[in-house]
Amino acid sequence: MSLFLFLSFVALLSALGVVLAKNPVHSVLFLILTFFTLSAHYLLLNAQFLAAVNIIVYAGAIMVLFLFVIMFLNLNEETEPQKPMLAKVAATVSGGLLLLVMVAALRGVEPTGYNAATFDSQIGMVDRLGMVLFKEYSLPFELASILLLAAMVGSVMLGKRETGERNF
Amino acid sequence: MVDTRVPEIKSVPAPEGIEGAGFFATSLEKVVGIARANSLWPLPFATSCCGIEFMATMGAHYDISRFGSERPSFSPRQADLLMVMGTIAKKMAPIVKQVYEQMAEPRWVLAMGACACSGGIFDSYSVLQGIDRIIPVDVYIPGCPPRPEQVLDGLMRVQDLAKNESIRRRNSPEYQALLASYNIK
Amino acid sequence: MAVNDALAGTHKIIQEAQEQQGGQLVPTLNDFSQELTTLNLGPTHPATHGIFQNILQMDGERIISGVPTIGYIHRAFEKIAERRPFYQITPLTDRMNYCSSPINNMGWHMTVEKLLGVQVPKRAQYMRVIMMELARIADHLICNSILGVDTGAFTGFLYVFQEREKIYEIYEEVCGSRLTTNMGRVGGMERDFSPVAIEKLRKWLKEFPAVMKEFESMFNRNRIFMDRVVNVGPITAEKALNYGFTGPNLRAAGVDYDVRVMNPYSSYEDFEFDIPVGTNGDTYDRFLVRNEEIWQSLRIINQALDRLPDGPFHADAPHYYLPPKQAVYKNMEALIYHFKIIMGEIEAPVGEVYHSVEGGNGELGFYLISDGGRTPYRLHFRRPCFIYYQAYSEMVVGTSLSDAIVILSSMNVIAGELDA
Amino acid sequence: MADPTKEESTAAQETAAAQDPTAQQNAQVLALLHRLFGESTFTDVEEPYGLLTVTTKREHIHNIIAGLQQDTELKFHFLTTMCGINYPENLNQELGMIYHLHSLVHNVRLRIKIFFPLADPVVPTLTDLYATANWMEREAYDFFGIIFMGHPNLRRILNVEDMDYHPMRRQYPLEDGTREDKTDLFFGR
Amino acid sequence: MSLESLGWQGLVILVVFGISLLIATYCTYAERVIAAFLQDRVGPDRAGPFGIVQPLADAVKLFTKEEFFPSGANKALFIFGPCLAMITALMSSAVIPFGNFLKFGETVVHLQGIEINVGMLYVFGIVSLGVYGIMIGGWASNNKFSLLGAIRAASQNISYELAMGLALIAVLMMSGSLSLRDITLQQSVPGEWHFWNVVKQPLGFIIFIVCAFAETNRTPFDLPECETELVGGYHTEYSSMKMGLYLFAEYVNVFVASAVMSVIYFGGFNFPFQYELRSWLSSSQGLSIDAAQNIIAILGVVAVFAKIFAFIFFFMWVRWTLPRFRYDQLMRLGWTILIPLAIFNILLTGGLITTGIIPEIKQWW
Amino acid sequence: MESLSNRAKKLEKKPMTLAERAYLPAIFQGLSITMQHFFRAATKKQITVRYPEETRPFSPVFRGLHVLKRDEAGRERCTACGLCAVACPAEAITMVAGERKKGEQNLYREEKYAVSYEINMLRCIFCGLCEEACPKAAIYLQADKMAPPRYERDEFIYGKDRLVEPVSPDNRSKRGIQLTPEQADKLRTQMQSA
Repeated sequence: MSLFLFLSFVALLSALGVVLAKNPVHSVLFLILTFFTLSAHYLLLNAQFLAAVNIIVYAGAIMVLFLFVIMFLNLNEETEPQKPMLAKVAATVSGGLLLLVMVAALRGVEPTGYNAATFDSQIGMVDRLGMVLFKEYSLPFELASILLLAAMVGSVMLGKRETGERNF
Repeated sequence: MVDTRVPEIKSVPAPEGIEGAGFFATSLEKVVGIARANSLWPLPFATSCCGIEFMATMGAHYDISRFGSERPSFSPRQADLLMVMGTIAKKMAPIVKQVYEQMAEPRWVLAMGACACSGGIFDSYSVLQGIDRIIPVDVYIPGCPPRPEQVLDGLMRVQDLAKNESIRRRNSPEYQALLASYNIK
Repeated sequence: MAVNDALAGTHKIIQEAQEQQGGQLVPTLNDFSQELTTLNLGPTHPATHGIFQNILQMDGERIISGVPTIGYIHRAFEKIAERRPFYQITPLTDRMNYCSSPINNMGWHMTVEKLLGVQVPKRAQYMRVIMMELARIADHLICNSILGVDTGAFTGFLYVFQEREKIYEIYEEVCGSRLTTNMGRVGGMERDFSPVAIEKLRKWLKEFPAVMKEFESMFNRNRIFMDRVVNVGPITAEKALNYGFTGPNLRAAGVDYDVRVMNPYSSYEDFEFDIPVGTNGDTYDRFLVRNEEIWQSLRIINQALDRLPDGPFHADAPHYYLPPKQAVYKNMEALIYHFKIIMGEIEAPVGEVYHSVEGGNGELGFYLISDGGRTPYRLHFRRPCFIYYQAYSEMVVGTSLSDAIVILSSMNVIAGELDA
Repeated sequence: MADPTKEESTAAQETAAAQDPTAQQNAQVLALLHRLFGESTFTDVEEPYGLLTVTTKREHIHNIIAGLQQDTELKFHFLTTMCGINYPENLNQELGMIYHLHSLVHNVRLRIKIFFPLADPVVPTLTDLYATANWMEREAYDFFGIIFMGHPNLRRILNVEDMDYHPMRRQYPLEDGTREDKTDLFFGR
Repeated sequence: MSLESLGWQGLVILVVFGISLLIATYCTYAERVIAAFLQDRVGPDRAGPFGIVQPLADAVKLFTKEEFFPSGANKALFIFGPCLAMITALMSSAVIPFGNFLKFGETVVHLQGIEINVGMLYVFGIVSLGVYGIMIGGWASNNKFSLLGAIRAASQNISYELAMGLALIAVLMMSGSLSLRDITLQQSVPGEWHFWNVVKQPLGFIIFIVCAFAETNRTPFDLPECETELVGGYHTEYSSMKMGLYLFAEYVNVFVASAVMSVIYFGGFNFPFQYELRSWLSSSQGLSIDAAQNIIAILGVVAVFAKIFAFIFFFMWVRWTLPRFRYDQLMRLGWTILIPLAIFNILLTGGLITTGIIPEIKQWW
Repeated sequence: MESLSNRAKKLEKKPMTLAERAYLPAIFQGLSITMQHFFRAATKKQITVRYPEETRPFSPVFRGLHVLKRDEAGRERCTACGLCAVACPAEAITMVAGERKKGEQNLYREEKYAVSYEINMLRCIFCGLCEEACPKAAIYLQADKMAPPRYERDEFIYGKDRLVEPVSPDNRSKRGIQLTPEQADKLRTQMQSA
């Protein structure tokens, strides 16, 4: 339990850090830390595969690209454009609304806690996950993969330079 | 082969700024000194002919790696030994100085060849008459270009310096005064 | 015609040419990575070997423009040469293209001999040919193996450097020095080949081809290497000529211009050899041409060594060629000549002479104007590096940083020759 | 302007050159030059050591070299080298430029000289004809202060930018002047 | 797990940690000597007999060198970069099975840091984080060469991770387990010693080893730090031990990559005729079955290290032989050759498994 | 461009074959070459010269450190004529000439001698022109000694104390005029008696 509390504390703190950090690179690094604590939470929930994949995909690949882009653009406080007041207000309002929705949605959830009778140590393992994904949720899975494929094709098209140019 | 090493210098004299009380090498200092001496990563600042002889020194016949110095650090931050090889023209002088300033302590400077030491035959309007006008030089190697044997001798002289140097030499007022006399830092 | 009128439009032509290039090469505005970075390649960058600076405008890893700055080891050769007697200029030429000092030495001696009208005996000419071709091999070996180093293969460099070390040994046997040879004298060589030198040379001639084959097999058909060099930095023959390319770099572009054949000097007409030419002047062509030239040089050395004629190794020119030491002690006339030559008081005719030799990098010309004094009135060196390096900024446009480095090392720019 | 003493040496060569194939070639080239650009354009035609040398005026130099480059018969399309020169004694002709051209096809070389006063060191550029002229002219500017009209980038090339003289002119000393370890000026130096 | 075996396990973890460090240290020495020998030289021979204390000299020197922070650099991240590189490099050796188990009475000591059933994914996750050390360090240096190096490192590592993962999937399809210990054990069915995965997955192995070179930033893929182009790449601005950590991390990575390759493709701690040897030991030499097993386990440790050293040697051998790629060629190789090949390999393996040519692996232990 | 010389040899650039495109053959070839060298280095005699324990033989004409020779009788040969200083392109040689006094005949060979003779080794380029210029065979560049590296700039001004050949015949330079064994013996006895 203490581990859980500690991880949650770190997670919240680093999530706040993402928002509050002035330097975008620091923001990204905080975000990576957040992912780490989330993975640790997954581990606590006995979802080893999910934890590992979370790190590999999010922390290891996606955030690298994030960092890559931010480093390339070399953003800093000076280059940050001043946003109009209206935008700030709108952002606050929409953020508050999102929080409201989430609280409302999760209000009725009852934490189940540990039940020795229903506990299955293999529940988060790869083979179980595979069974569930490819049997019960095969249609959403395939749809998601088609979506990703479409996104990939789109990004390749966008990234492609004009003919005749050397691409590197 | 007749002995080609320095016959006159029996023990290595302390270079300026490391003599005096509090500068006797303790055993820790000895260890550090030996370690530094055996791991002198050179920054080959090769401008001309001497650079080719430095290549020969790196080559299989002489093999500077035997002295632990085969990793040329082209980044001055990582280098211990600035090897200035070849003519330094006046156009180049500020760059040499900048490279020296960028090096992290402890740092040594080896002037290789007549041009770097004194200008050599190029006593002309465009050539700096010796790099010791802009940076302090620890060891001079004569020759135009020196043979690899001489380069290795010079490297061993630098090793002797490194071995006998106090860890604190670089903080000493004498050393600071030396640097200040060259307008460094 | 007034000067200014004659010049009307000069600027325009150049501007148009630049715009023509610029239109293709500068990225369009909707290009994502518009932001250009300026990268300062040199003067202490490891790939610039000698010392010169290139300020590269980069779009990511692509080079938009490169502006070279040279002169970092400008040593005022031409000015020094105006203050030195003829024989003291030989050490200067050593340090010009220090990868192939003997060629420079011999080129200078031949220039002075042409001025003085000295006829060099056949044996000395053959000896010179041997030394010059050795120097050419040494030069090309360095260039090609450094190309290997710059593509990341350090080992090949050390393999062939052993051979260079053996060439040094031969130099040392012949003239007493390894790199800056100060070899030969006006009128011939300073001494005959010693038996040890000939023996070393023969031994080396036997051993070297195997090493060279090994070097070639490590690189020539290695795809990683070929990908790095094929079609990298090509230059057309017209453009190369317009830029004043000579030597291997011009031959790589397909022009078989070789001073040794066009204007034979030092008995080059006696030897049989081919002039390797490339197709499109890219880095791979330059590499191949240099490799092939090494083989051709070996052919020449073999021929010269086999046919090395007997006879004196220097001209019978007591006015210019130092008498032997023993004669100086005993013979008053020799002593006078000795003093006169050392003091530089030789009777140099008034005149101007241009002599060129095929240096390691191309036509190495010496333009000597003598006013009859003990020093040249003016000595201008046609330094091939200086002349063709200006094409570099055009050759790198549109390539990547890695290519730029490969092109640079394949051009074999020797800083000493570049900056003079 | 060439040295007056030169006449002796050229006279000595003339007889030897009569049978020489290079001399014949040079005569042909000279005839063509005269035909193309007019005989009055060239003064001081010499052949020191078999290399045809002509002197002209700077007004013509660009035209001549452009004409030689384009001429299909001569094919002088290789600029071997060019260099400046300084004769302080020759009044109003103190500075000079010497061009070496080479016809690779015919294997003939040609040397063209121009001279002009120190006070007005302006010469047309050749950068529009030869890309290689760019740095050579910058070098000549650096060394002698010759100004090439129309040069796209006439800056110092070898020396530091803030140098305030042109060191190859004969009045300037060679020495650094700061050396301490060389004091002897005896024995004829 | 009893307290005693926990203590043993802790000891094993410490030993693994120490061994990783020691091997990385002596990799620097080995690299120098091997490079020297490949190049007809002799290598360091003046620091101690045969230059054996050369790495220590380097380490002491680096420790006592002046700390340096470039102007305009982000100081915290500048320090964090090399630390991260070192941490991630060291973490990945935790799950590598260096041996089977030792059994002392009731206590069973697994010669492995920790055994988790997604060991392979763990290694992957850690390796994918390794690039942060390089990126952060390169960016924080505030130097263009460093930034270029960092960017090259990032794109290179991500690209080659994909091909590497795909190459491994084929192995996973056969093994049905992500645990490195399981994969090792599967490669040795009693009586069939040649059951190493490299025999079944030659194509996968080639893809994997190419990717391993790329992931460890070694020649021919050493673009992030290639000397002739980027001076020092991401560590150009680093001096003293921070730079040492980067160099060190590279060697730890080489060690880990070698270990992973020998475990996944070369049977890890298995060696030919181990079962025959064990039965011979226990039957004709009169040893107890535990003692015989312990001997086999120790020999297994020797075997796995022999394989690792062979791979380390191979890494160095290749480094000092081949030229390096250009950046775009490297990307092209990764995306247009290795990834399609890896996918083809997956399809091939799938086909062979469904047709039954590769038998399904039964858990025999 | 037409051929200029008729001796051109066109180098063919073959496109890569399929095997070459697969990288592997060249890689294996390269690996085998380096491995051959590895074994050669590990088994046969290494070519590296372990300087300073081992040294490479120099050629007998190598231009090393200068020496001012003595003659058979142990007298300095130099007559301070200054030709070497004139011939030196680096202007590294300085000397002051002096008249030989009575009673110094066994020290100096000629009537004029160099009171001081200094060579600035940092300037010197070891071109050997001084050796050639010397009409008295006094200055030689020794084949077996090199100028050693030093710490201080001042130590490189080599005066007569370091340039003149040692008196002991055994330490004499091999360059220049050699003594016959008889002469050496004679000299040795002279030296011992003195």
